[in-house]
Amino acid sequence: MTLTVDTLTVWMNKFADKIETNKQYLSDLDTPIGDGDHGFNMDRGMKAVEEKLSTKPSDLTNGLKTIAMALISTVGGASGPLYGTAFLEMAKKSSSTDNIGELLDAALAGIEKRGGAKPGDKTMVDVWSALVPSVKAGNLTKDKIRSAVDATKDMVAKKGRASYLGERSKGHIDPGSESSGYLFETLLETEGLL
Amino acid sequence: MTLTVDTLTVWMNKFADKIETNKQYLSDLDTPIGDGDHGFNMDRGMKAVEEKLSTKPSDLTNGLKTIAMALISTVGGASGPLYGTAFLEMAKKSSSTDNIGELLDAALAGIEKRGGAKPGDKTMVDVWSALVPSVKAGNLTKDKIRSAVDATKDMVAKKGRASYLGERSKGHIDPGSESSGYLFETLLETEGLL
Amino acid sequence: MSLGLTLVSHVPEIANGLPKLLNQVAKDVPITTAGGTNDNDIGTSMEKIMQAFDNNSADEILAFYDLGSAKMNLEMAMEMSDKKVHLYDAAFIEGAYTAASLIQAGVGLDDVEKQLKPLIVKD
Amino acid sequence: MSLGLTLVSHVPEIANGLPKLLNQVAKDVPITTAGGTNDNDIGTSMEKIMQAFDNNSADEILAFYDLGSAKMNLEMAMEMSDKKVHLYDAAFIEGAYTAASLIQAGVGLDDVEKQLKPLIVKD
Ligand SMILES: Nc1ncnc2c1ncn2[C@@H]1O[C@H](COP(=O)(O)OP(=O)(O)O)[C@@H](O)[C@H]1O
Ligand SMILES: Nc1ncnc2c1ncn2[C@@H]1O[C@H](COP(=O)(O)OP(=O)(O)O)[C@@H](O)[C@H]1O
Ligand SMILES: [Mg+2]
Ligand SMILES: [Mg+2]
Ligand SMILES: [Mg+2]
Ligand SMILES: [Mg+2]
Repeated sequence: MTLTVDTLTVWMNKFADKIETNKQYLSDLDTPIGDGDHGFNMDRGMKAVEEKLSTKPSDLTNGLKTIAMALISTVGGASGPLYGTAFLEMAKKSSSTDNIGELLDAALAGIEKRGGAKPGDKTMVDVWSALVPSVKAGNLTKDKIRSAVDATKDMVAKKGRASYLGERSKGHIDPGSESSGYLFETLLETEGLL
Repeated sequence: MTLTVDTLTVWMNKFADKIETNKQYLSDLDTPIGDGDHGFNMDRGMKAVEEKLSTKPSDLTNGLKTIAMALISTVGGASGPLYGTAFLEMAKKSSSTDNIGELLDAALAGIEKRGGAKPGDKTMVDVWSALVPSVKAGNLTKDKIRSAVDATKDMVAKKGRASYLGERSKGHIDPGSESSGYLFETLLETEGLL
Repeated sequence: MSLGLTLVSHVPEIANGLPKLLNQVAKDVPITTAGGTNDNDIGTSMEKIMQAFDNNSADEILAFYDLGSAKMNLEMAMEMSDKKVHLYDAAFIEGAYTAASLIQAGVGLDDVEKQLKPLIVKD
Repeated sequence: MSLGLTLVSHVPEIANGLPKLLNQVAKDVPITTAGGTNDNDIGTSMEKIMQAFDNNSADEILAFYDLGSAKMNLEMAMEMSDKKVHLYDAAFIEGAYTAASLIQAGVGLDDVEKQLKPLIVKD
């Protein structure tokens, strides 16, 4: 349950790969209920993160801060400040703990503060708020991740671009929730982390 | 009390001259409570009107319509559709009457419909609604014109750009009221019309 | 019955720029614009608005504007045009974005108007 | 204490065009803008917003934005900047026009905020 510079780097590289593989799919999810760029945004952001992490950060706090700044500068869409704030809050929290559960708690609080979304609003908050407790309880699984992402499908969006569609936002998975699902999947796949 | 192609032309040329002489003053009136262009707008418009009327219109209706279209096309600011509608409504009305009072009644109704302003809203409607009855009663004077224009000074604007200033619009003469004052002054100065 | 947008701004750059934001979420919605005076100064032009109505391939047009004098030119253009045009006193960018998103999603005029209600901020 | 505006739009053209409308009625009000992403694509940039705060010569800044993600970048920039910035969820163009007119007329922050109230249309 300890995040180190090394596990952070492995995690981020896996996340970047998954984003790259699925960037078209993420953007397709963003097409009916958004502007069709979420995968391209995240891919641009995670390529910048990979590039930054190719020089080993001096410590965990700097690693997390570097990721945050890269995402904030390069993503472009709403997901930039949201993921960026998540990693920035983890960076702040990392001065007092390296426990992944506690770090993710801080990240989720940051996302909620930044975007003002609550669970049920059909945003990435739905996935984070469902899965952070599982990480802390030590029982995160692929199935739980899939259900958390899929649960956004029938929600009516209250935040972000999809909220302009009101009822019409129903029936589509939220793209930021899908990419957040990838973040938790790659967390699960990072050996020696959970 | 009869408007003809000839008196209309004399009237418009006098109005154009007065606007040209006072264009800087009108724009200065428009500076504290607007965007400082009313005199330049009206001057551009009335130059186009003069130019059009240099070819004698076939009849009163066509003359009025020509003036309307020239103002609509060239003024640029709010006063374009307002004066334009005034002359367009006079053109329509001129198929059944050439009485200046009745024509001005139609013009005023057009301005009110176009801009949605009522007397007291600190717009040209204040001057028109005060003076059209005097024209009809045959007792229009320079003094009445001056008072109608000056009465806008202490009003709070409810329409147009000045309305964004709320209470701060007080203490300034409305520029469109001043130019409307010129229209009535030159009407008075047009021999054989009233 | 197809729906389209006409956007009227005092500033040519705003009229040209706003469709870039809307096309991202509404690539199939016909959007035409009228920005600036006939001389491309700050202001609006009835002729440009008529042209924007004519150039719009939709059967019915939803029209949005920035400031009051644009509304007057819009209403004159509506009176002179054969097109069916609906004019909204909605927040300009926010209203146009909302309408574009909903039309793209296949929402009908009545429901679009319902969602524009809270965005009505001028008259 | 002087007041200025910072305008944040997803579209560079809108960010560049809006000051032309406002300068006409508020030629003494400092107005700075941030439009588009760092690559000048459609989107917003925290860095550009910080720059717009820095470039603004006023003591206090009133900030306006078009869509929600611009607000997030604005709030991040506010947290990282030393400038005193007030953020309004007002109709973008209408709110900025109202604020610019009032500041030019010497109206203070409290009264400007009162007049912005009816223009608050998003969150
Ligand atoms: N206010 C918000 N709070 C939480 N998440 C949000 C919010 N707004 C948007 N999102 C998330 O961001 C995702 C969209 O990201 P992206 O497409 O990159 O940004 P944009 O909508 O600016 O194009 C959404 O699917 C949603 O999960
Ligand atoms: N809604 C309205 N109804 C009547 N008159 C109006 C209205 N809006 C503006 N005006 C008149 O127009 C004048 C301003 O004209 P002008 O400066 O040429 O236009 P703009 O305000 O677009 O720059 C105002 O002084 C006022 O008399
Ligand atoms: Mg998107
Ligand atoms: Mg986007
Ligand atoms: Mg003016
Ligand atoms: Mg003007």
